[in-house]
Amino acid sequence: MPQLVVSGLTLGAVYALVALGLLLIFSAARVVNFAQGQLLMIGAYLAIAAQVRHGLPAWAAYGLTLAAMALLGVVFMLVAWRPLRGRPTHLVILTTIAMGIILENLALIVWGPLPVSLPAPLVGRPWRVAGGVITMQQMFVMGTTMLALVALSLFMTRSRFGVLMRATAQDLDMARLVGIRVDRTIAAAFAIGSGLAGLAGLLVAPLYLAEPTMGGSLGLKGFVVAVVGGFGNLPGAVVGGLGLGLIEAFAARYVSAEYRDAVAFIIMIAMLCVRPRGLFGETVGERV
Amino acid sequence: MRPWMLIGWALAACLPLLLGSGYAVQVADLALLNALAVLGLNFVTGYAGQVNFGQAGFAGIGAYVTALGALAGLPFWLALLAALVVAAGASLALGLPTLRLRSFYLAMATIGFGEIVHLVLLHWESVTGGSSGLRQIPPIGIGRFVVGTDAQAWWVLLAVLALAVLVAGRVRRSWLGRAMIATADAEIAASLTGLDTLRVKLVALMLAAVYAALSGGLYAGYVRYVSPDQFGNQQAVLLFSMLVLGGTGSIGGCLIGAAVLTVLPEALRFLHAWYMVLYGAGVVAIVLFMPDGVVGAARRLGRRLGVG
Amino acid sequence: MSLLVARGLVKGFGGVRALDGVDLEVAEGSISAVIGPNGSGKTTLLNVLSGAYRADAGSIMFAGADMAGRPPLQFARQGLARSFQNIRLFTRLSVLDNARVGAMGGHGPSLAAVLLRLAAHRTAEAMATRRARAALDQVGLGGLADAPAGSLPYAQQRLLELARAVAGRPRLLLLDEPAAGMNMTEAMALMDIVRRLRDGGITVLLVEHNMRLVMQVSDHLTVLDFGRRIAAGGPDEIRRDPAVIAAYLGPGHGEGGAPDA
Amino acid sequence: VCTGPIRVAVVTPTTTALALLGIQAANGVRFAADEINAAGGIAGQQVSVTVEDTAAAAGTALSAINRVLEPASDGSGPIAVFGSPISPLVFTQSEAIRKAGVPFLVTATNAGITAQNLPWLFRIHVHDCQLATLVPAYAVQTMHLQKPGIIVVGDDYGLGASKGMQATLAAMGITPAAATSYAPSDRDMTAQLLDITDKGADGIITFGRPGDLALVLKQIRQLGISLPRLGNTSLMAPTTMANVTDDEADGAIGIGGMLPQSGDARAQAFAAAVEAKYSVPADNFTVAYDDGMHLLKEAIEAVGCDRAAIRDRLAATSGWQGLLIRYTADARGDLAHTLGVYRNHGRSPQLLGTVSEAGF
Amino acid sequence: MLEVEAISVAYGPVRALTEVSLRVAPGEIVALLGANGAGKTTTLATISGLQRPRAGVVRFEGQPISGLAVEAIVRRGIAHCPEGRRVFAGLTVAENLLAGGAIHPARTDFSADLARIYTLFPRLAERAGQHAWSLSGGEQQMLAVGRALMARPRLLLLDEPSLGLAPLLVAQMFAAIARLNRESGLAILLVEQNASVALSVAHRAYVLENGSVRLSGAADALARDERVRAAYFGG
Ligand SMILES: Nc1ncnc2c1ncn2[C@@H]1O[C@H](COP(=O)(O)OP(=O)(O)OP(=O)(O)O)[C@@H](O)[C@H]1O
Ligand SMILES: Nc1ncnc2c1ncn2[C@@H]1O[C@H](COP(=O)(O)OP(=O)(O)OP(=O)(O)O)[C@@H](O)[C@H]1O
Ligand SMILES: [Mg+2]
Ligand SMILES: [Mg+2]
Repeated sequence: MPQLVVSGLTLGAVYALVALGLLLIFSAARVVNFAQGQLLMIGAYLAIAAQVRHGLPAWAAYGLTLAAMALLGVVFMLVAWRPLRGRPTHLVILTTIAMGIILENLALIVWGPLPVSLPAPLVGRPWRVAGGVITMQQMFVMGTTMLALVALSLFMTRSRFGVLMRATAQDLDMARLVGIRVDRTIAAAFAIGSGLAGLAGLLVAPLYLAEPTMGGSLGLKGFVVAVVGGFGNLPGAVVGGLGLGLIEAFAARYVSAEYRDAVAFIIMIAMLCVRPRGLFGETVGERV
Repeated sequence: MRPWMLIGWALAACLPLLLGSGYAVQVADLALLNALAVLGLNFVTGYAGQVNFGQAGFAGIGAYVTALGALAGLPFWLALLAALVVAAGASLALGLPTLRLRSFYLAMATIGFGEIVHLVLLHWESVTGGSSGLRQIPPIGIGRFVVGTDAQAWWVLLAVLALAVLVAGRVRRSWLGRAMIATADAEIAASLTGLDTLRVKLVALMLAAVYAALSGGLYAGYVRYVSPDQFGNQQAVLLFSMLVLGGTGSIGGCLIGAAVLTVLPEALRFLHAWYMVLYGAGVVAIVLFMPDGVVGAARRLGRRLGVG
Repeated sequence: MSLLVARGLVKGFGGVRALDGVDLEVAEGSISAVIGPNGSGKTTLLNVLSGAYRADAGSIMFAGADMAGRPPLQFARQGLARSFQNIRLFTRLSVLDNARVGAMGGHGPSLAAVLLRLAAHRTAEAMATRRARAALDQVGLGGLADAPAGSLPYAQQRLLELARAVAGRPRLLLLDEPAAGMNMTEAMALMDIVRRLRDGGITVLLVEHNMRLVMQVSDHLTVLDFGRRIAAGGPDEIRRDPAVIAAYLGPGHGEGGAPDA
Repeated sequence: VCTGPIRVAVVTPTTTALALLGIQAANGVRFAADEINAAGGIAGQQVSVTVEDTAAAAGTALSAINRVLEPASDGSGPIAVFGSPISPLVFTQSEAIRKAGVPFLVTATNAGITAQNLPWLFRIHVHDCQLATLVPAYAVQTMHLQKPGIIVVGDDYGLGASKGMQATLAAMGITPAAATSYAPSDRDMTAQLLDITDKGADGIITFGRPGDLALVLKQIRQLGISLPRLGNTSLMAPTTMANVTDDEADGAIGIGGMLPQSGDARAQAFAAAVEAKYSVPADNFTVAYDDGMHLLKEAIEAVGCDRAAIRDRLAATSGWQGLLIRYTADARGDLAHTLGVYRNHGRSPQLLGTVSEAGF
Repeated sequence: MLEVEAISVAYGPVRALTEVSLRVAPGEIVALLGANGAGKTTTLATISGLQRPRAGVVRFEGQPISGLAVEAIVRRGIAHCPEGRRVFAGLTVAENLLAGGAIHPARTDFSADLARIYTLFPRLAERAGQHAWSLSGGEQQMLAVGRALMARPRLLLLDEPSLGLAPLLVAQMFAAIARLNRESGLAILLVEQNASVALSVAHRAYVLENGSVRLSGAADALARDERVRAAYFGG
């Protein structure tokens, strides 16, 4: 039991981080980035390349990865969003899916199909609490997620930049009319969102190995979490993420490992029927 | 029907004679099957504006019910008919609770549906044969006639597609088609004209499911083997891409989108490992340079030629 | 005869009480108006009366039926149609098709009839087209039937909303600021249309800030302020009502919607 | 008699989540072909290998097989086709092979593959049914497990094996403590492992691919479980070894297709050469395809380029010595009947011995 | 300060403006009148950079600005309050106003600006924490104008600011416009359907018809013009 909680929360924290990145990009650019999972994968590989192949110390490898991911976010925005701005969302969605395909296969070409791992940055004896074991890395994952959540929430609600970012998302042309440099704002959002995906990649690589295809299911779960939490709600994403992680762990154990994902999806659909805008979704307005 | 359309259908009927080779005809057959599913998707996504990533799931239901029916000894067409009914039922089960949802929430619910179908196909082994699927499915046929070659399959599938296009056109030009588009464009206004928008969306989803099941059922009889991997999320995304690429809301666009995205990966095969990268890049390029799909681009070109 | 009788309507949003016990009667065959300061609850009232919002309390009798709590499409099927303050057209449909959606309402034939082109389908389509064209002619959009609705300029989009509402042959038509964005000459032309609709048997309830127009066209006015009815009566009565002048019209308002040049 | 270069095709996933398997397979054929060509080809003709990607989807697999079966401009089709290690993909392609009449050498491990009554199809790798009998037998007879827990990857490969092993155990009067699986994309198997230990298992039998078995090994240690571990040879595959610690790997026993890394000097040289050439280690499948190519060469040299003759020749294979095992064709078209038993010492697998299917 | 010289604008094949020229001097209120579809909104959109002219040039304080990005034009001192309000629906009233000051340095203290706007439109103060989508039509209109003022522009482009406002508020709005103009010398280019009010506050006016300037002159002269009265005053 306690062990299930630990592993559920760890995986849940990763889902939450993916969802946070997704939400950040969404909150400025109004697009769901279906390549978020693939960005995570790239982050994991970059860290491995820096630390394992080129022997950089962990902190340097991590810093370098996050910086590179932020840059990649900007490139991503220039290629997949910028030329499409103002176009219907489903086009942007399709573009991000295609970008995901590109990233995944580039990774396959560059890094090959072998699963590889990243040494855990913190080594130490695992903790034993209430009959469960928590490794340092698991604590690191959960702690980092919480930190990221707090920092992002403050950033989005307290800073002026957060307000401008949300204004940009609401109405791009109007944002330009009040003088917001929308390209920079959205580039920043993509940089942070991609950085968050990279962070998630760094955190999972020591736990779960990196493979070119690792992003697909993590990205999808991040999307589930964003929806369950209520799109646009950061704490909702974290609660949703941890919740999904727990549900999956318990479903795998007590319902059926085969139908673990099915249980997660059924609960999600049932929940959406009761709360059509997610757990914490605001009734985003439509006036008649 | 306009003359150029007639010419198009006539050319299509001659295609196997022009292509000659088995491989090319077989790719063309798969394109027809995809086109059927995309045409269905167009009702619910193109017209009624409801995102649906569950289309591959409906195709899977259609394929498995057809396969099981035919393996159990039903005539192929009867098994196919049963598949359409089951898929229609599944669409109601999915649609009733979820069609009230909006945009991303609906997208997620339909992705979930697709995943659930996939998992059931994979794990309900005693019925579906699990991941090794169902083999030696009786071929497409009616009465004495049985489809034997890829070219025969092409003619049968083309006839089915033509019927599907006819039905799609009739729906589009009727109050139902208008109601679907009205629901997508301004749901509140539509319901205040007295339209039961939930029902309209349900009908659209049901048509989508029936088309998908038709595509899946024919696939089962054509390939004569079904396995869950053909009906996963990747396929759902592919079908969605075909719709967008061709031009959402346009029947011709569905056909073109299905053709392009079935043939493009094949045409890029010579690039080996790079072909998936190029494929992704191709989709991005098409979206960037033909935002309203191939059909929209053609229309714009036509206008320019007409004007200039 | 009152076509519509609402009693004690209440609608709150969080802390805001947009409607706070509003009574309203609309006589059959009349043009009535609801006026009031911005944010006084006029649009909310129309939303409640058309079923788009559900009232927290109060009753609505429309054409003899108790409508409170019913979904919008039942209001429509009972013979109610409306236009919107923020235009909501079916932008991908042609002008004619917008009106045809209005004309057909919820009475479309079955899927089988559509697919097989049965008589039911053909007569329904013919009827819808006839009514839609008539409605377009009534508002003066007859010439634009094939244009995509999304491409019309603002004022014509408003007219199309009107046509769509009228095409369903409603008994009661609710109009929310139909003349917004029109100049006086255009607004006057619109009011001629509204009058003709009334003469054709449609009862009209409108919300409008253009006083010159409202006073000319309405038989009866209801004035809201902070979600309450502060006055009701004929145009002359209202124009002189001190409470209305203080809350809404402002001093110096005889005829026009604004100080005259 | 053969005219012109000898065309051989490989249809296998080289993209998607199954890319590693497919690439390791294709490497075997390519490596052997290069070796053969360097030594003068087959009957004086050079071998040309085309690799077609099937992705992980049936539709793509179908197009891929039809494409390779397409006659070239000179009218000649491939002499033989190597199919993939993935059973559903091979099933999808079987009808096309039947129509075209081309020898089809596969490693897909689903037992049903060779039960299709398809005379053109040969399997050059051991299959689930053999493992499903031998692994539980080893668990019970050699390791003396009475109540093993089973955890497998939830795809055709793992689930098929799980079903077979449960049947074998049942025949020996043993019910497993638990039989669970994880989705191929799952990264957290703790729930399943806990299920097994909670139900009082005295050992863990696992079946999976290298990437995920590394995780299983890791998580077993993370959870502090110290039960004996037995499974397929993915437990000692180089990919697995690269991603676990000595402690996590040590003591696990694997049975299955044989690995070149722990074979004799020749096999080790092969493993080193393949890894140096393709930067991807050779595994049991690489060996099988390499053997398959050499077997094909000998068949062609013996009977020429007539496909039916090649087929008949392959069907008559008996005691042909490959890199690690001998191949003998049975009536269904299965050629491999010998499995290796390995045990990890730290991260280096050691061959304990081989076991053969009854009758071989 | 603003010179629009012979601009022509088209939407695809649709010609919206043909060689429109107009001028706004510092401290001046200029009204732009015209029937529906005459091209008023297009003219403002071209000035603020949302539309590119096919021909002609827009100059602001002597510098050509047509061709600059929208963001850059705002930063030169032109604020545009567009047709249809366009409030940021998911932001609160206060956040909308904050966004209006986007061009000012990050550390700017907006409290004085906010106070000024709340005195201009007290209803906004009452609704400060409410999401903009839930405001009534008129409240949204106030917010849109308030937001434009937050940029502290030197030239304000107003597209139908009285749309949906109650008579009392129309009067207040125009009084406010006149006061802003008088007290801080703010130049205003005003598009307004309510021709009589517009001409009562404007110094000069232009009348557009089918994308071309048909009439122009002093506001009071135009207000007396028979053609103008027939077309825009409702007879
Ligand atoms: N969905 C909602 N959520 C929260 N508040 C709302 C909502 N709808 C309306 N309100 C508030 O209720 C009040 C009445 O709004 P309503 O739209 O009915 O006013 P109105 O009389 O139509 O005004 P106007 O003339 O400006 O259009 C307003 O203060 C508005 O902010
Ligand atoms: N996005 C667009 N696409 C195509 N045509 C357009 C577009 N916007 C405006 N037009 C056309 O350009 C012309 C001028 O439109 P504009 O909106 O500038 O007029 P306006 O004077 O502001 O009218 P209104 O009083 O209705 O606001 C009209 O004929 C209109 O139909
Ligand atoms: Mg209102
Ligand atoms: Mg305008």
